[in-house]
Amino acid sequence: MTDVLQLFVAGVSIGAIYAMAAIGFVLLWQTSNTINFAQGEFVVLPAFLMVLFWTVFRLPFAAALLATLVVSTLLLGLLVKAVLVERLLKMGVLPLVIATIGLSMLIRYSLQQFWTPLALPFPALFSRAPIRVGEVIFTREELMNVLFAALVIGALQLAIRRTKLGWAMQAVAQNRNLAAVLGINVSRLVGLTFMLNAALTAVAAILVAPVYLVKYDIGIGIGLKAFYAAIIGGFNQIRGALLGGLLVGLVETYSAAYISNQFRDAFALIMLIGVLLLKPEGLWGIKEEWM
Amino acid sequence: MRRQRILLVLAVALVAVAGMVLPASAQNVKLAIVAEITGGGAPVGAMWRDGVSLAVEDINKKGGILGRRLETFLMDTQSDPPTSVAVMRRAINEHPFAILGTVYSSSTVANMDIARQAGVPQITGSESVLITQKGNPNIFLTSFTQQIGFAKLVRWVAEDLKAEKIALIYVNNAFGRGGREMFLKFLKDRGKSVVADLSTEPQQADFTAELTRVRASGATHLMIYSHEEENARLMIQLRKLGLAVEPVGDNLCAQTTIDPGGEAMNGAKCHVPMTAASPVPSMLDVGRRFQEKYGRVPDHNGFKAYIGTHMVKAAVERVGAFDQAKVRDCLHNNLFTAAEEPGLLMDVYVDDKGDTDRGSFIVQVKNRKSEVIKVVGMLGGPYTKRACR
Amino acid sequence: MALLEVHDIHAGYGKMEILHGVTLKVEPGQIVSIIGPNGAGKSTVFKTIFGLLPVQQGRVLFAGEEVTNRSPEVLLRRGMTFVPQGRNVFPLMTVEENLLLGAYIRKRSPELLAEVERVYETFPILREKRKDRAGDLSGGQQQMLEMGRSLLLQPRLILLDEPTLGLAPLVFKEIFRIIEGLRKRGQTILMVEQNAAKALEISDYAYVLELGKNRYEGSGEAIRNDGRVKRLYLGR
Amino acid sequence: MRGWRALGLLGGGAILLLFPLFLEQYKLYLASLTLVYLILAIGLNLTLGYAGQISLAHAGFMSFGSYAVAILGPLGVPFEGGIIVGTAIAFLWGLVLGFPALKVKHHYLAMVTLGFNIIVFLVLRNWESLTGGSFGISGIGRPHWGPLRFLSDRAYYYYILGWATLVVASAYWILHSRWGRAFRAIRENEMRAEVVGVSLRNYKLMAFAIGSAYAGIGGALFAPLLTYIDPGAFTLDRSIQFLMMVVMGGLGRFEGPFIGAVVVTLLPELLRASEGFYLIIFSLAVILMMLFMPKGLVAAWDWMVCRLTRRTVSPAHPPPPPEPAAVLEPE
Amino acid sequence: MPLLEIRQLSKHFFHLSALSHVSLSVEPGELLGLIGPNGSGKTTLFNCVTGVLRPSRGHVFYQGEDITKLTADAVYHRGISRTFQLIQLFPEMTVLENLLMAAQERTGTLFTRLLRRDETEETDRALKLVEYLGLSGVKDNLAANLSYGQQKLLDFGMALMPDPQVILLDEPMAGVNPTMIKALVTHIQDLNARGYTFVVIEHNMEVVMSLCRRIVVLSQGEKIAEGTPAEIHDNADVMDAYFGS
Repeated sequence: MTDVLQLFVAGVSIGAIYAMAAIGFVLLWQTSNTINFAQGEFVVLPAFLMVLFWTVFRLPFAAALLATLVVSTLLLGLLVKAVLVERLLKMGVLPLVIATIGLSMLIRYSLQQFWTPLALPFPALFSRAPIRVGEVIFTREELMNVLFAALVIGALQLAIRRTKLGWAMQAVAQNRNLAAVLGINVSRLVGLTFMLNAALTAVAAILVAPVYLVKYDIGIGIGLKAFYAAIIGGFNQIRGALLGGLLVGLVETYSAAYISNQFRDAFALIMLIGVLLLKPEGLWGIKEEWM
Repeated sequence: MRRQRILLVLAVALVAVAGMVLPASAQNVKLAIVAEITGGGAPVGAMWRDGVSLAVEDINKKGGILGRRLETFLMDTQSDPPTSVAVMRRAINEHPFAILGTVYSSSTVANMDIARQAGVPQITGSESVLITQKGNPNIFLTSFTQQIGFAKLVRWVAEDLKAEKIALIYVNNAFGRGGREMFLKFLKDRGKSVVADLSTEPQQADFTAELTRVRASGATHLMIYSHEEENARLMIQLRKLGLAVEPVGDNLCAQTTIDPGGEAMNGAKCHVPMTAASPVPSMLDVGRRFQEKYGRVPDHNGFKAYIGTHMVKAAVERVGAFDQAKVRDCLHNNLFTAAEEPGLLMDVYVDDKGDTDRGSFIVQVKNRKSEVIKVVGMLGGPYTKRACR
Repeated sequence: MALLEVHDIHAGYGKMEILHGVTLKVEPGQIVSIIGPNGAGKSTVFKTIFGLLPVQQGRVLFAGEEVTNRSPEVLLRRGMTFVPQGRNVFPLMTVEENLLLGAYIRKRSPELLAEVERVYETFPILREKRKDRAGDLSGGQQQMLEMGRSLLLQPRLILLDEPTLGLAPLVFKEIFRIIEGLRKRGQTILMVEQNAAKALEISDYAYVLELGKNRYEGSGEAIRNDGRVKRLYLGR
Repeated sequence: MRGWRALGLLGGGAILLLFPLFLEQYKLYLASLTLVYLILAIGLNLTLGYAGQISLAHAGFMSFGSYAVAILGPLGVPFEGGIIVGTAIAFLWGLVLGFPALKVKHHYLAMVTLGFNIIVFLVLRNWESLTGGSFGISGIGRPHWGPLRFLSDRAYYYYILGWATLVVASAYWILHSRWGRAFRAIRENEMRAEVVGVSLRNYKLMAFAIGSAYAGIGGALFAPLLTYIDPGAFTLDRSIQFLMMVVMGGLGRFEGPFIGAVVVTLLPELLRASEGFYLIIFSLAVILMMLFMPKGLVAAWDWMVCRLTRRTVSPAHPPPPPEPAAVLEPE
Repeated sequence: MPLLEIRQLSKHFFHLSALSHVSLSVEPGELLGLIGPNGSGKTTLFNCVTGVLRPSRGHVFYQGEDITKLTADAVYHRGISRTFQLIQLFPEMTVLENLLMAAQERTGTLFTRLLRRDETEETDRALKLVEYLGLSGVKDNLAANLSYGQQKLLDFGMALMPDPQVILLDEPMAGVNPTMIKALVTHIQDLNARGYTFVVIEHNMEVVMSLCRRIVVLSQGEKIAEGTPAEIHDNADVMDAYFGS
């Protein structure tokens, strides 16, 4: 029983990270039908920026975080939207898919070439001293990861529900042409979504970095898992990203512990394929035929 | 217009032909570095490349080999076996005297026949037993194969640590599987087995599932055999869960694991073929200069590359000529001492399959540095020197 | 001065020109109807006026200013709204959210909330369903939602495209009752309506289009009683 | 026009036959590898370019061919037997995977096939008794016909060339039969195609399965080229590499895979002089190409052909007319 | 026995009912008009008959066979072809290829289609059609490059190409200039005289009234009238449906 709970803690905490990266996927898909194959690298680059500002330039944490947020929002949000997406969105899904694959390679190899191929340490933001509840051990770090992800997703959900901008985003996702008729500038909104995604991945990077360590190639794994999470949870709902992320984390952990280590990567995938075939809109998604 | 274009094409062709025909500087001896510069093996390849470069610099500073200077060129395998085959062929086109690399076993197995066909001696950083099992007379390891390394490691774990209940966590690829096979084999030779045998994925982030199974197994020692950053993540989580096991390993105590792992690494014990913290003064010196030059502490791959380059030098000098066939012969069944060639750092014996035997170290991580707690002698021997002229 | 003047516009979809010269005029406070058989290009007139289709030839003037080929956002800001035909709501958002999105270009202010209240008074059913998903409303309720949404901008002119399309007769009457109510408040409306007879009944003026061209025009009453118009619908 | 084509064909054939005689090992290997990748890219072009189904499982299908020859060779099965078995397995799995392909679309299909590729990798790695697990299989033999042995790199190049010719010819045949027209019809207007009697199910399944079968052939030829395979050779990365080949070459164009295979295989090698920077340059090139030549390099090829044959630039492939948005449907 | 019989056909899109309990039958050799105001469900009816949409309830019989659940390609093979209100072509194929495409699945099996490449018969037919429709000058042009009217004719030609028994025309005259309308009317009458059965959705009342001998009127997804042009013309319900009351 202890093990079951301990594994639950582990699954939820890793799942929270997947969920954080998955939200951006969902947002981009909703407002611009963009599938970002560089999402993993969108997490890695801010992690490196954070290392740069915090441990290399020795800025105070808050300043480093702010600088990271600003730079990644401009670089991964504004620039990517202006240069890549603006032009490619009109040409269908595939060119954009290939371009984002190219972008992921560009970020990955640039970090490796211009910085380091080695894993960089990243200071733990929260204490790793074990907290015991009965036999189950967890750390403040894990707790904060989960809380933070829940908080961010909750805040985002709230913002999307309550703010004008959030409504505009929903409106564009649900009926792009009608949104235009009501005076919503769709292109500007897509740009904002890209910036929001970049900010979110920057925040995710700060959670990811102490766990994954900062290395140029960790984005591949994170991006894939985030993708699974988004599809399993439901591509058209933000809460779906949370559900999907947690499910992927839990399935991975439990199946590795109780079924097979060797096939640990397969179980989340089998779940994904099952969901796609049986409930393509995702477990918490909404059928798109509405629209 | 058209005539101009034709002329242009002709000119380009001429230049190209000239470039091929004109010999490169005949004085220099070329060494090819074929390594994992990009892709998953990039950390390993970077160490390997820098180790060779440092060695070449040292050798050239002392007047080269037999009076000829060394120069190197680099080929990147992208950590991909088919690409490694391609670049190996390309390297051979440049007529190097010897090839240093590759480190990934799957690449080495795929590309070593090409070097063999070309008759260019190949010094590899790989440690898989697959490589020496093929009976390729052209391939030489600079470190132990897993066969010799794990024989020494298991001897230490069983005799010095007196470990009875050992759990094993390894990375499920050729590297980790090879280590696992050897670890289990030598334990079995001593009538022992592991209480838990757990595979992990490359780039895995969370190890709670494995660690809970280690805890359930009641192990007192945990053998960890994965890549550097996975080792570090695993150790961090092991400390977090407060598992009462003693972590042991091989590359577990490499500086490239310790740096990202931080405090969690303290207390880990390893059997390592070489270390920057070595009591051997020349090894310390190389470690220091490596760090000055490249800004990081060399791991075993850095040393392996440094020593491998000097193995070429030692053999050439013993032969007395740049003769690839003779150098190859000379490297087999032969002992080279650090007294004769300081760049070897330690005495090394190369057996008939190209595998090496050498002294090694038991280290423990203290304060984010590995400290040598014991020096281990060669596995076999005593060996004798053989003349090669 | 006329609120809206359309001079001889030509427009269509890519290669297919639908409007071959349409001219019309709307005076403030009027309800003006555009009628005509299927394929006359009635809805295309609206899309062209509202900047959703390019004007290839001709001019559009709104309140005396040239607005030919201006974007919907500009027209919205000048006080023209468009209620497209068919069901056009954001199905996953609540009724109230849908309403407020109608005033997307306006700041949120107490006045706006007061206007929302007024919309609820005009359409009590919307108040009842304010927290429901718009996608769960019936067709008539969705139509009311769309009309309510367009009112939130305090528009000088509403372009109303087939408000009763596909609605049951009872709902249909309700919608017309509401339109008449709006006129009493002085709202200017240009509408396209399938049910020509009913539309003409409440119209001050009407234009009859056929195959993308003006055919007849006159007061609602005159057009309603003009036998030629009926014959247009079912052939001669 | 016909004359030009025949001349081009003859010239190309002569070059492919003769130039290996002058190549050193490294270039010969690259030429062989390019041919193998060409076979794989033709397969993916059929699936993705013509039938419009994105597949990220191509490396997985390829592995069936590779492992079939690697496993069956030592058992005494002739090499061609291995190819046939591997190709058949790839074909059958292609059919199996083709069924979900009928149901799910776009990025969802990408995810299903990506998942399949990862699962194939895991099975290859973990089914140690059959595949040798992560140690892979080494010493893979090359084919021989009685006394005629294709052992040397040069001989094996000709062997691959033979198969590549067969694959190119069969693909040409398929695409110029009524199947090819049906594939294009499906891609251009799926609903209309169905209304003129095209069975979407049959054609899509076949496109998927045949594309996969070509991957099987390519894989079978790939294994002896390296003489060593391990599961690491069939990861998602390689599937993505094939995807880049077809898209960069030009989707749904017969010339596309030729251009794509050559560029994706050779460009990194050409850029290698820049040491560690070449992958950065390569990825930049990919992005720029998508931005300025989203129809693939085949567009540049068309331009060149037009210049050569002195035709004016033909309006061969204008962009499809934009779909009217939902609100904007004509009355 | 009617050639095509629709019994109690209904189609819902979530809350909206596009067709409810529509029944009608088409006799061999008939030229039936299908009219009704916008949104009355005419195109939906065509889509349900041809397998593009699956009806929610009810049945479609063709020559006594229940074809309700068949996919569009299977319906085609029974001998029903159609055109589209929003023209549906293969834009990057030539006019001739579009026509050949419309007939190629008619003969052979999946695998013989791979082998046999001889299409002289079809090509002859396509050339005749091209001539008949006055598209000879553009037969090698890509469909995307045709004028709107030419595209409309090509769409029509594609429906004729497989030599079907029933042809469903969805607004063939929409957006077509008067000269071409005359030509199209002549074509349809001519073909009908040769034994082809037509069902025509058309808004141009003059055309419908002069072309068809029997007309069915839909309004709000229901059938409200059926009869000769004269009957329909004087039917008050129809007038109400169109003009309102």
